[in-house]
Amino acid sequence: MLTFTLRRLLTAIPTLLVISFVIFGLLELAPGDPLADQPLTVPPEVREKMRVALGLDQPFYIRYVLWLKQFFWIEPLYTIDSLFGTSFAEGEQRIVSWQFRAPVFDVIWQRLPQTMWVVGMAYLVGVLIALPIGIVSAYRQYSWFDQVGTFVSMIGFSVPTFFTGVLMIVIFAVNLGWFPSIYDTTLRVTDWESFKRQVAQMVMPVAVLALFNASQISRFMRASMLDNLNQDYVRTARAKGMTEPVVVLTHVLRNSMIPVVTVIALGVPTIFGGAIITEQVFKVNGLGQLLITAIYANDLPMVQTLTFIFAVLIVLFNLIADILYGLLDPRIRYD
Amino acid sequence: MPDGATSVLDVRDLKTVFRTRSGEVHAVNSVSFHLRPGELLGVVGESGSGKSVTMMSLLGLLPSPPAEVREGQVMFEGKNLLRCTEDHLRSVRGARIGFVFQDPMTSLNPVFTVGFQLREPLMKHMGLSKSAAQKRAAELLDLVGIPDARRRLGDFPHQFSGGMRQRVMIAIALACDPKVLIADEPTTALDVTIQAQILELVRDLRQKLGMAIVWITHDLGVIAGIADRVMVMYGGQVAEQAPVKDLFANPQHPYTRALLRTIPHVTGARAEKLNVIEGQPPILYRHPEACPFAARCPQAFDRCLRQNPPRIPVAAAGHDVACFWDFATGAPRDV
Amino acid sequence: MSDGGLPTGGPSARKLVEVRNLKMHFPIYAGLFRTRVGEVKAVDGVSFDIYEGETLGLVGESGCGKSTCGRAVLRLYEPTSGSIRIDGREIATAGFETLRKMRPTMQMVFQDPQASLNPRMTVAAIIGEPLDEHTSLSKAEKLARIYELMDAVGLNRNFANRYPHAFSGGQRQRIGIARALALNPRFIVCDEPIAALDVSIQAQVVNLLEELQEKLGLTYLFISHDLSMVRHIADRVAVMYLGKIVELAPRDALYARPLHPYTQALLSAVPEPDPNIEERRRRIILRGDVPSPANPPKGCNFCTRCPKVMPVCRDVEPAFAEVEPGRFTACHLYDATIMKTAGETAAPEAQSTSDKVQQGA
Amino acid sequence: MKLRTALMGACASAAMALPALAERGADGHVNIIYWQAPSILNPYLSSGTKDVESSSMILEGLAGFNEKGEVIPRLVDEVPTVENGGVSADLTTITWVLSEGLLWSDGTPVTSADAVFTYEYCTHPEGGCAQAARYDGIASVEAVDDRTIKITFDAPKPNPYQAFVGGTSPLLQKAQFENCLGAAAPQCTEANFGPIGTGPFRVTEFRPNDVIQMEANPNYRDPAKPAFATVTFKGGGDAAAAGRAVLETGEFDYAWNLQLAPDVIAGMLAAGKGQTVIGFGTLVERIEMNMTDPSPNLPEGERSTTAHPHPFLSDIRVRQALSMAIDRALLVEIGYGQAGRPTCNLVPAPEMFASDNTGCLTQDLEGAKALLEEAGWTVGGDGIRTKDGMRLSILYQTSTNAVRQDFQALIKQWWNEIGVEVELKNIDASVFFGGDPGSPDTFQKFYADVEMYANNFDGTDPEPYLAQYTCDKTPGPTNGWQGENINRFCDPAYDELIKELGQTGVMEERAALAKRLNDMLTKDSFVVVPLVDRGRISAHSNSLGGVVLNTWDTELWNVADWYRVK
Repeated sequence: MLTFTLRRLLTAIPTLLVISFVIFGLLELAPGDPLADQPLTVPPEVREKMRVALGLDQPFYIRYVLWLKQFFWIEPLYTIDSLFGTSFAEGEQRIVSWQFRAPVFDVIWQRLPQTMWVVGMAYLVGVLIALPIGIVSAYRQYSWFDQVGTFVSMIGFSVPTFFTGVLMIVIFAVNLGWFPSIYDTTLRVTDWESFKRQVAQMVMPVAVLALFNASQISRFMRASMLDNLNQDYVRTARAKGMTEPVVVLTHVLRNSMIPVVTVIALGVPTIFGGAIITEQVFKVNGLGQLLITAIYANDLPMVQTLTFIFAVLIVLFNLIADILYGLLDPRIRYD
Repeated sequence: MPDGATSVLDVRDLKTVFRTRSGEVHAVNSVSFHLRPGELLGVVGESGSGKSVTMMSLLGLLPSPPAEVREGQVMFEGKNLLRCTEDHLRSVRGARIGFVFQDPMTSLNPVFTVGFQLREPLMKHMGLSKSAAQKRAAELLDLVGIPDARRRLGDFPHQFSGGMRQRVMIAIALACDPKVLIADEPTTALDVTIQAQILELVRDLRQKLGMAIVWITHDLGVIAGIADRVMVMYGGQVAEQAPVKDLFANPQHPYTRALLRTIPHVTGARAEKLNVIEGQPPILYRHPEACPFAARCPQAFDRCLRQNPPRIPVAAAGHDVACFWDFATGAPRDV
Repeated sequence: MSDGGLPTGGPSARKLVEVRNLKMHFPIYAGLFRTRVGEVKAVDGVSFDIYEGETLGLVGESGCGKSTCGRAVLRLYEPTSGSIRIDGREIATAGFETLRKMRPTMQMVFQDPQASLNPRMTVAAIIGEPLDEHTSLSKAEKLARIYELMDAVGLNRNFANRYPHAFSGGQRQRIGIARALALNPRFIVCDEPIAALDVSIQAQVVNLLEELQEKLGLTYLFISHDLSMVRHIADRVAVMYLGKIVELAPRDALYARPLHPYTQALLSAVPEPDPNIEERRRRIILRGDVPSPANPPKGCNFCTRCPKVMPVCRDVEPAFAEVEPGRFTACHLYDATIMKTAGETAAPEAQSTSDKVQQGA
Repeated sequence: MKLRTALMGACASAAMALPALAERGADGHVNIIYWQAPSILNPYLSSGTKDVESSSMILEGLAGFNEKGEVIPRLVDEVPTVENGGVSADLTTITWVLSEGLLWSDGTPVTSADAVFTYEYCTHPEGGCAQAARYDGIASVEAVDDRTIKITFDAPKPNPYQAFVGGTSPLLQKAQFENCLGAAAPQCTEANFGPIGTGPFRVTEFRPNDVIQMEANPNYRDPAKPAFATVTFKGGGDAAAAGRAVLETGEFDYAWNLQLAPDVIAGMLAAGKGQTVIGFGTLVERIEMNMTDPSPNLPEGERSTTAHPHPFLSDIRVRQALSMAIDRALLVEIGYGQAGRPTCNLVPAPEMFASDNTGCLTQDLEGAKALLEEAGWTVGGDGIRTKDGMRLSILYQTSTNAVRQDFQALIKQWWNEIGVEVELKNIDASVFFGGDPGSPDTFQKFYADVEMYANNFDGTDPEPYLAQYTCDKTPGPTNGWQGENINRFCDPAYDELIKELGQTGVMEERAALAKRLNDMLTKDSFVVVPLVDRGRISAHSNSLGGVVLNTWDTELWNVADWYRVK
């Protein structure tokens, strides 16, 4: 398992380098200008100077190598500095966003909490409700519960979040006034009152995203359970006189979870990618909103860094999913 | 026929139906048989003859839906297993009646250790503590001839060869010292040399433990070597039932005769051409009103198409056949 | 080993298939850089001939390499080494185009008729597929050929437009055979063609294969683990154990008096459908399992389970040699020099344990 | 009776005056939402409206503009003019005197050195200052004494109210930005995210593209202001969500720039929680005519350059006919509702600079047809006019934007009616306005016959704006397509008038000249075809008082005067 992990990590390095180059190249080729959102009243000479100040006068490959150095060398040094109070990275130029003129990583760290709270919570809630639904749907296949579950997950899967999101805002924020329509990212939970406010503002975005996640995962769970319910070992368990809860929740569930856990693990990077649409709808302003505004503003360092981190996470969680598979399924032994 | 008092298991008029999209399939039709203490009853028949379904029906191991045990009575230790509570049934399964299934590759749960799967019935039915169960589990593995039993309890099923896995299955079935062991084609998936090992093991265990065994197989060779009594099934019915030597020496049913003729031997004279039973076994969409074998039977006459023959005792003791044709006289029986 | 030394089916018979020292090794990779750490020796140097019009039975237990051998003979795998000549032409090293041209003469019937038939194609399409690939028949000619083939294997012409799932196992195997026959092959590898079928159906399929052989002069390599069926269909029989042929002999001789201890054990393990014989029979029960083909024992492959094992067996690999006219075996017991020089020490080690069940450690 | 009326009047006036008497921070918290989120609080590094407006609550210039476009003092007691001697008679210097006792929000005194530093900061060659144009033509900025700042211009400057005036050129604190000159400017994240200013509020937390938390500046010059103690300035989402948050749910007090369909706004207003405010400035949606030939058959480098005059748009009659065919009132109704009004002027405001040109407001399809006939364009078999074998076919481009595409469709229909073939094209805004010299699709390259966009000018003086149309500002390959004379209009008489405007200091004369220049581009030549004077529509809750929409400075120009209606 260890050599397997090491080997996968080693092969990930060239993969990620290629990915980073491809992302950089694509962004470079994409039309657009980081100064396009500046008003037309800014004269061309001033624009030119602003471009130079952004480093845009450098050729493509120099900017790419600089970014590589900043990402893989300076930013880690900077992290070490801030953790241990050293000064390795002093005077070195970090990756700076063109929109904010601030280090990209500072902004990402700032955005991470609300994304984790809302998108992560939605994922967690989605998984937690998906698993029992999937189990019961499969165990009682074609029952009314299963039919309703199938219908709801079809809705959850096919209706886009910008529709369900706005619908929820109109119903619960505008008409009923139960929840705020705009997420307050500065709210700090210090007491019961602020906790209630935090919960209130999370309810709608979490519900919308959780419905979407749960729809997907409950279908996986159901399919996987159905596969396993017909296996011979289930009959063996029953023939041993095991009760139905033991048969279903021990024997079948453990096997059914193997593919589902990997699907869940593979979905984790999407949390970090944020939920672009849902974040926009509820003004959560997490990583998804950061990415989309950076794309609109042609903030190449930000877009490049975010997409690359996303790529790293995907590669990483693919590996984690594989390792989990190996851990859960004794038949799989890497090496 | 011997009365129930001397039988450990007494089955009367069992009738099982599968509900499928194309209608009801009558898989088991009025099957009656009994099992004496310590005896090995061989059950022979082609796939679809109802031999496995009969045994699964006894202890409610068929998935329902689609299966439905419609009629009959299964007397075991003074109780009718078809009318008792689910709890009682579970206390019988795996404790008083053990099961061994055909495919040892799929009949063990791949994600639990062999030790876990062996301990389960011990802890449930015999109330053993985990450590006591572990000790007993090691003894059981030892009993079925698995070397280094204590260490191997921690292994997963895939770490065993096919023959070893079938030994594990037998150990699980024997865990609680059952009165009856039902073995459903336990050697079909194994190689002949491994089959020989298992047959040897079963002979040995019978001597040691003295339980009654129902051995389902399609291999008349295996039956000849191991069974005390044989029941031949066809079309969900018992075609013929006799002590093993009587059956091979003096088969009374045309189907039994055909079956015996079909099989090639490794010893003795080699037939130039294999005998075949033309046609296909029937799928019964209605309760059979005629002899199910009539369509393929060289002896069939008009009565066979009108009436389903009852089981008729023949000359030798304990031999009966469900056929209107008498080979001894070369004429229809007078019943 | 000289060609002339191999057993003949008859004085006038011509060799159709000649396999020499065929090896099929699958590499095992492991470690950080996926280096090659060993290989699974699925087929490890087998040699045999098949004469025109005969059936060579290839028997052995699961995992012994018999199916791999059958596929390698048709070049469905790239053999590691060795030579395969079919009708005088070398195919082990033949190029893609040469191979394609030869494909019609050699065909295969698979074990699982369910899995080897495309469920979305009609029977006519399945049988006609090789015709599309290798011939340029008109539509009408093709249909006529399909009907002819269906008649030949005993399938009702009216079912030509049905899909495989509408057929029973035996009928599906007939479809598979019809497909194999479509291009008038001379040589067919039957890879466990009856293993998935019921006894009564097995007999039907075996009879069909025999009839077709008679009618069309086919040559079969019949791979099976069912010794009684092989006894029925084969003219000569090769027994494989752990990637090697341990014994090759004419059918009757082999069944009457097996030479190799493995063949003896194998035959003794087959139950006879006669309680009286079963009662009297002395069985040779082999201990333990077959060793892994990735790590075969030193010396004779069978030395770990052989009831007649001698010290020499654990060191020296026995040669595959003709010990009687037409009978080949790879066993030191039939090596005159070893039996003579070794004398006492060559006596079998543990005959007493051979017919006892291993009751644990 | 009289007494009673008087008393009531006194009470009423007391009530009216109440907010002014309120003490600082008494009204608690106010929530502002901008659907475009501010990314930086230093307007010298980004001239995006969201950034300039949000920072204007913190940073101030020496003076600003009120809702009428008049210059009002902020950090000075009096705006310098020629009359009061603050501006020299030859228009080459302006001298500002800071009010006494001014403090930065950190409590340190504001001095003339801060102004000098700000000038250096923005004019540093490596700084990439977004507001560099505000400091154009300045020879020096000197600190005469601690409170006196003297700006000397290279040449007479009739409009000296650019540097340090308005939200786009505020004063930076020297102490805070001292190490942020030139290339170091972007690295001063802390300063750029939390500048120390003289405005009514100061930053407590800034999350770029998300939210700004502010509190009242304890050192603000008016001790009674601001009325609000804290501010949440939220960014992000879309105009509809912002409007909803103010007008429907009441979560926010002020929403900026509701670019929404008129009926959507009406629907939100029905909830009764807030109201809209509208203001008109100088932003004009217009069609620009290409005076040069954009034909793709021309070699690259000659396409859309002065080397080849446009084959038919050079004829004024064609341009005029195209203008006459447009129904501007209908465009306004469809695209902007109350947030727009039809105009024929390139400079529609301030009032004193706006020409009385209204000739274009009525659509005249027949007149347009007649004009084209007169010009020799006759209708062909397919309804398209031809002349000398040339088809009257126009490529009409603009940026991708729902309203613009609606306009394109309507105008195409009208032009088709008068026998003009129209091909439409829309280009992503970031490309169209991106200015990439390598791209064929920028508005500067103008590889089309006509194009549509909106533009405006900073502040109240149209001189630099009108000066964009001189011959020497024509974009072309020689200047890397950088030039503001998009139409490639070239009239020596126009250039002469611009020169004259640059030497005129008297306001009335300047206004007259500006009107003439405006007319030369519009009704005299139809080179620029104005369509809509686009106003701004913002919304505030019923409980927010003191909101006055200002299009000459930032919308938040008087945020110090905002209060909670009790």
